[in-house]
Amino acid sequence: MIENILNIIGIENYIFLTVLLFCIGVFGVLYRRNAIIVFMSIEIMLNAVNLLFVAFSTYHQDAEGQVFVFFSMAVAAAEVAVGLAILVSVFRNLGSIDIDNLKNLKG
Amino acid sequence: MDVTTLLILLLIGAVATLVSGDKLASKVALLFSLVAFGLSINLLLQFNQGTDIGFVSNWIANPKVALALKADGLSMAMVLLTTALTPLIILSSFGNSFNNSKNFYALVLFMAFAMVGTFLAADGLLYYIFWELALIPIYFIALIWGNGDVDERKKAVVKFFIYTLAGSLFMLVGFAYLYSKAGSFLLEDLYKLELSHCEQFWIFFAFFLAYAIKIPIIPFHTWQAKVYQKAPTVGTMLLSGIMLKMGLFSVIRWQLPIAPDAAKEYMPILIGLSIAGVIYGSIVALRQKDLKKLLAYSSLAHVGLIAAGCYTLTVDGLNGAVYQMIAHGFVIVGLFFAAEVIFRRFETRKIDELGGIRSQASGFTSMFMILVLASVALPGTYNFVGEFTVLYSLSQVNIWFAVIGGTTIILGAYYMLKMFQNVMLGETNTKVFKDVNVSEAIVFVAIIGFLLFFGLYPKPINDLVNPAIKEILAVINR
Amino acid sequence: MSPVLITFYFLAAFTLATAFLTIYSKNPIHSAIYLVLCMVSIMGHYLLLNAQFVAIVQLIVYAGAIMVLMLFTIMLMNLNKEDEVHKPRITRLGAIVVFILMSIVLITIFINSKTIMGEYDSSGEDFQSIKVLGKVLLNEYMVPFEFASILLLVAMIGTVLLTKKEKDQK
Amino acid sequence: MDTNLALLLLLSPFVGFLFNIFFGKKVSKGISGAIGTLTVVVSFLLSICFFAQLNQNGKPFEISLFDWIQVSNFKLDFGILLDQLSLLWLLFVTGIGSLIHLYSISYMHDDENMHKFFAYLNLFVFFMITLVVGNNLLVMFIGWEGVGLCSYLLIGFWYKNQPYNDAAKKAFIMNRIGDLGFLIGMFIIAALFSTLNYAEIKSAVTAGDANSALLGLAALCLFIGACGKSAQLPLYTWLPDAMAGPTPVSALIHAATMVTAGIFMVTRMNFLFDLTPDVQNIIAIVGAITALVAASIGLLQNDIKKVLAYSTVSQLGLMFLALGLGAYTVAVFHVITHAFFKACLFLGSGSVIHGLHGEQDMRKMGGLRKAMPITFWTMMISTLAIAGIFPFAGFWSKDEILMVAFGHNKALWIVASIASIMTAFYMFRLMYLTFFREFRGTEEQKHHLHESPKLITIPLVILAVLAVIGGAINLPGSMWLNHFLEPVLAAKHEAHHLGTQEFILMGIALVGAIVGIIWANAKYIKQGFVPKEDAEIVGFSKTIYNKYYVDEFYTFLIVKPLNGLSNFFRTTLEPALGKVVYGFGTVANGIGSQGKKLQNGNIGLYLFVFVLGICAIITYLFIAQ
Repeated sequence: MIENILNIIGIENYIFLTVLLFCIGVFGVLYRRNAIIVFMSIEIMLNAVNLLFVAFSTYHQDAEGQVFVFFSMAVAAAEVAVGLAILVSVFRNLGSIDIDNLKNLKG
Repeated sequence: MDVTTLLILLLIGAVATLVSGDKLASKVALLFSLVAFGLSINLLLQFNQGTDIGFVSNWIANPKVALALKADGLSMAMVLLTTALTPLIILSSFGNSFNNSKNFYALVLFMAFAMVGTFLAADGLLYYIFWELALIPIYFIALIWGNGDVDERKKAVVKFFIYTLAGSLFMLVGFAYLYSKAGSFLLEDLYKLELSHCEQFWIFFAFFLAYAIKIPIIPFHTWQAKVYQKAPTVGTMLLSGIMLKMGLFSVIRWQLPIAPDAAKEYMPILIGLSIAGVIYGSIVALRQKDLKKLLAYSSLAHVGLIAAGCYTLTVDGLNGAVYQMIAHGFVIVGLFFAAEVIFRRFETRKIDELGGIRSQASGFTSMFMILVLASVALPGTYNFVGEFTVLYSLSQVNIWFAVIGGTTIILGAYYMLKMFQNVMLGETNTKVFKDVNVSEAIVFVAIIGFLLFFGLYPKPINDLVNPAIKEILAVINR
Repeated sequence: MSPVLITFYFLAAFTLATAFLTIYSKNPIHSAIYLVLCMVSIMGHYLLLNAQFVAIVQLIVYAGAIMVLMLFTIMLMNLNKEDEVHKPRITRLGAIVVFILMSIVLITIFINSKTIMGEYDSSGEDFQSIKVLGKVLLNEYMVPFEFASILLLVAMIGTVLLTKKEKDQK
Repeated sequence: MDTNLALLLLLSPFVGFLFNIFFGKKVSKGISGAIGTLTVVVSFLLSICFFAQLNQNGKPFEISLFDWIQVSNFKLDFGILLDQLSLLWLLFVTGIGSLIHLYSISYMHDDENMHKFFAYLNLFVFFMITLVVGNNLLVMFIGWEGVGLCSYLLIGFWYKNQPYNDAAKKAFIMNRIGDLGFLIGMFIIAALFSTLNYAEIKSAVTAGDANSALLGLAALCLFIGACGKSAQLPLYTWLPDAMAGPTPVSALIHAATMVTAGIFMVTRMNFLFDLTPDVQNIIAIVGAITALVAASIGLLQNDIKKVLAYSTVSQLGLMFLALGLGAYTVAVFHVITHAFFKACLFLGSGSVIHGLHGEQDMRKMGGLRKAMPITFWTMMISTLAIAGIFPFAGFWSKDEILMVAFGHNKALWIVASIASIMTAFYMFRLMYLTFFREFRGTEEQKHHLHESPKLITIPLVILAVLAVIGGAINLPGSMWLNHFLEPVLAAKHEAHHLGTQEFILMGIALVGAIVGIIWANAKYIKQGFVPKEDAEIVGFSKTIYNKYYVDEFYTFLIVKPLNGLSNFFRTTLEPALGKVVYGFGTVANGIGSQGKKLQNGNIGLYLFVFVLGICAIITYLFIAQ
C-alpha cells in the first residue's frame, strides 16, 4: 500500500456510515420486542463502532485501533454467549422472550 | 496530659461497662464518670496554668482531616458541664432498674464521649462525626428503655432522629463547601475564610437548620416534647442537660465566626425567633398536663433565651449564653430528676393526679422548691447570673427585646409555681410518699450546691469563659 | 469516480440495507440471515481498508460463531414464526424520533470535530499486517490479551452454569 | 472590725434561718422561736451601734465584699452601704422584726411547722436587710426578689389550703411583673452610666449628660418595680389576698417592711426621679388614685385583715403621693409611723383572731373590749394614729403629706383628704364592729374569750407607745428626720415654716378625721348597724364589696386569654407544626410512590430514557459548548 485508501474514500464517509449503522442498531433496540433481535441490534452497534475503530486506525496509520477491535470482538463473543444463555433460561421460565414480559425489575 | 486522655477514658469506660455485666454496670459507669470528672478538673487546672492541653494530629490525608481538639475556656466549660452532669445522671438512675443495664450504661458513657468530643473538636469533619455520634446512643436509649406505648415511642424517637439528622446533613453540606474553599476542615482555617455575602448566607442557613433543630428554636421544636416525655429520664436529662447545649455551643463556636456578616444581617430575625420561642414555650407550658412535657416546654423557653443571647453578638450575650447553658443544664437535670423521683413513688406524671406531697416529704419539697426557684432565675442562683447577663445584652441591642424576653421571668414563675402548687402542695396525698434516699439526695444537693455557690460567686466561670468568648468575638468582628 | 469509491458506496448501501432488514424482518430467522450478510459486508469494509486480520476475525467470530449461535438459539426456542406482537404505536414513533435525533447528534459531533483532524497520514509503513498486529498484541497488549482469554473462559463457564442449573431444578 | 460587724448584722438572721431549717425540727418550739428572735435582735442591736456611730461621725460606711456579676461595660461587686437611709430602714425593719418574732413565738405555738415559720421569717429579715444595705441596685434586687420569695413562702405557709397557695402564687407573680420593670430600669441605667452603684449613678446623673427620655424611661421602669412590690395601682391586688398568711406575716411583711421597699427604692434613687418630673407626676397620680380606690374598698370589707390590707394599700398610696411630689422625707416619715401603727393594728387583729380561734369575719365579733382590754387599748391608740388624730404619730406624718399635696396641686390634696376621711371611717368601723356592743359569735367562742398571753401583748404595747410618740422624729419645728436624711436626699428643701395656712390645713385634716369618726360612730354605735350577709349586698356597695371587680377584670383580660392561648397552642398549633414536619416526610413518601410507578420494569422504556439521556449528555458535552 502506497497510498492511503482514505484519500480516496474520505474518513467522513465512514463516519456517516458508522453513525447510521449505529443508529439503526439503537432503533432496533427500541423498536423490537424480541430479545434476540435486540441482541442482534446490539451486535450491529458493536460492529458500527468496530468499523469506525478500524477506519480511524487506518487514518492514523496505527495498529492500536485494530487491537482494540480485537478485544471488543472477544468481549462481544463472551457477551453473546452469556446473553444467549440467559435468554434460554428466561425462555424456559417464561415461555417467551418478549422483553416487555420481563418486568421483574419493577420497583 | 491532654484532652485525648479524657476521651479515651470515656471510651474505655463505655467498653468496661459493657463487659462488666448487668449487675455491676451502673457502678462501673459511675466510677468511670467520676474519674472522668476528676480528670477534667485536673485538665482545667492545667489549662488555668496556661498549659496547652489541645491536641492536633493528622488523620486522613485526602480529604485533609485532622484529629484536632481545641481546649479553650468555652470548650472547657462545656466539657466540665458534661463530665459533671454525667455522674449525677448516672447516680440519678440508681433507683431504677433496667433490662440489659450494661448496654444502657455503656450507651450513656458513650454519649458522654461523643458530646465531649463535639465540644472539643476543632476540625469540621471530626466535629461533625462526634455530633452525629452523639445521636446514636440517645436514639437507642430513648427507643429501648423509654416509657409508654412502644409504637408511639418509636414514632416520636424516629421523628427526632430523622429530624435532627436531616438538619445536620445541611451542616455537612456547608462543611463540604467550606472545605472546597479552604482546603481544610480546621477551625482556624475556616475562621480565616473570606466568604462573600451570598456564600455566608447559605453557610449560615445550612448551619442554622442543624442548630435550630437541635437547640431547638421554634418552629423546629416539634420533636422535643414527645421525646422528652417518652425517653427514660436519664435520656431526657442527657438530651436537655447536655445535648441541647451542643447546638448552642456550636452556634458560638462554628456558626457565628464562620459567617459573621450573615449573623449580623439577620440578627433581628434570629433574636426575634429565639424570643418568640421564649414566649411560645412559656405559654404552652402553662396548660401542660404532663410533668415532663411541661419541663420540656420550659426548657424550650429557656434555650430560646440562650439562643437570643448568642445571636446578639455581644460579649455579654455570648457570656450570658454560656452561663445560662451551664445553669440550665444543671437545673433542668435537677427538675427532671424531681419528676422521676415523683414517678418512682406515684407511678404517674400527670399533674392532676399529684398533690399533697409536701406534708409527707419536706426534704424533697425543699429541694424541688429551690430547683423551681432556680429555674425562674431567683437572684442568688446561677440562673440569675445567666439570665441577667443575657437580658442585659438583649437590652443593649434593643430594649424591647429585653422587655419581651424578660416576660419569661413572669410567665416562667407562673407556670413553674402553678406546677409546684399542683404537684406538691394541697391536702396530704392518700398515697405514701417516702422522702428522698441517700443517692437521690446526693444528686439534688450537688446540683443545688453548684447553683447556689456560683450564683453568689460566678467569678471562676466568668474568668474561664470570658477570654474564649472575647477571642471568638474578635474573629466575628474581623 | 474510482472503482474503490464505487465499491465503498456499494458496500455501504449493502451494509445499511441488511442492517435495516435485520431489524425490520418479522421472522427472526430472516433477521439472522440478514445480519450475517451485514457482517460479511462489514468484513468487506475491513478488506477495503486493508485490515486483513480484523476482516478474518470478523468473518470467523461474527459471521461464523456468533451467528451460528444465534441461529441455534432461535431454532432451539422455535422462534421461526412471525408471531411477535408489535409494540404500541407511540413506542415505535418514539423509536423513530430517537433514531433521527441520535443520528443528527452524532453526525453533528463528528462534523464539528472534523475541523481538528489533521492531514491524512500515509507514511506507507506496514502497520496492519497480521505479523505486525501479532507483535503488538503479544508485546504491548500481552496482559489484556491473556485477560481476554480468561474472560472467554469465564463466559463459557457462566453459560454452562446458566443453562445447566435450570435443568437440575426441573 | 466594722466589716465583720456589718457582716454579722447581715448574716445573723441567715444563721437563724439555717438553724431553723436544719435543726428546727429537732429542738423544741421554744428554742427554735428564741433562736429566730435572737438573731434578729442581734441585727437590731448592731443597727443601733452603726446608727450611733453614724450620728457621731456622719460618715456612711461602705464596703465591698466580693466581685459578683461582671458584664462588658462594668463590674458589680457585692457591696454594703450603711448610710442614713439604709440605717433608718434597718432600725425599724429589725426593730419591728424583733417584736413580731417575739409575738410569733406565742402566736404560732400550736403550729406543727413553727420552726419553718421562723426559718422563713428569718430568711425574710435577711433578704430585707440585703435589700436595704446593698450599695448597688443589683444587690437591692437580690433582696427585692428574696423578700418576694419569703412573702410567697409565708403567704402559702398553710400549704394544705389551695386558695392560700393561689394567693401566694399571685403575690409572687404580680411582684415579678414589677420585677421585670425593675430589671429593665436597671438595664437602661447600666447602659447609660455603665454602673449600678448608687453613688456612681448619682454623680453621673447629676453630671447631667444623659438622654433625658431614656432616663425617664428608666425611672418609669423602676417605678413599675415599686408598684409591684408596694402594691400600687394597677398591681395592688395581690396584697389583700396575701392576708392568707399568718397574721405576724401580714404585720411584718405586708404592712411594715416589705411593701415599703418600693418607697425605699424610689427614695434611694431620688436623684434620678428628681430629674424626671413627668415620672414624678405619674407617681403622684398613681399614689393618689391608689389611696382613694383602696380606701373606698376598705369601707365595706368585713374581713378584719382585709380592711387592714386595703388600709395599707391606701397608706402606701399616700406615701407614693408624697414621693411623686418630691417630698421624700415626708414619705419616709410616714413609712416609719405607718410601720408602727399598722404593725400594731395587724398584731392586734392577730390577737383578736387568736382569741376567737381563727375567726376573721367582723360580723361575728363585737364586744371584745372587756375580754381583751390590752388588745383593745393598743389597737385604739393605733387607730387614732392612723386616722390622724392629734397628737398621735399618724397625724404628723399624714398631715405633712396633705400639706405637700396642697402646696403642689389642690386636686391631689382633695383626693388625699377624702382618702384620709375614709380611713378614719373604716378604721373606726373596724373598731366598733370588733370591740363594741355585744358579742355576735357562737356561745362556745364566747366562753373561751380571753386576753392573749404576755408574749403577744408586750409587742402590742411597745408598738402602741411608738404609735403615740413616733411623730416626734419629725415634728414641725425640729425636723430631725429632715436633717438626718439631708446627706442622702438631694438637697431640695421644702420651706417648712409654720404659717397660718399650715395650721388651717392641720385643722381641716383633723376635722376631716373627726368627721369620719363621727360618721362611723353614728352608723355602727348609734344605729347598731351590722354589715349584711354577702348575698344581701346590692348596688354600688356590691361593686365596692367585690373590690370593683378588678380581680375578675384581670382574670378576664389576662389570665383567661393567656390560658386560652395556651390551650390553642397546645391543642392546635403544636400538632399543626408537627404536621408540617411530618409533611416533609409525607411529600418524600409521595414522590417515592410516584417514582415507583416510573420504575415499572418496562425495559423498553428504560432503554428509551437511557438513549435519550446519552443524547442529552453528548449534546451537552460536545455540542452545547
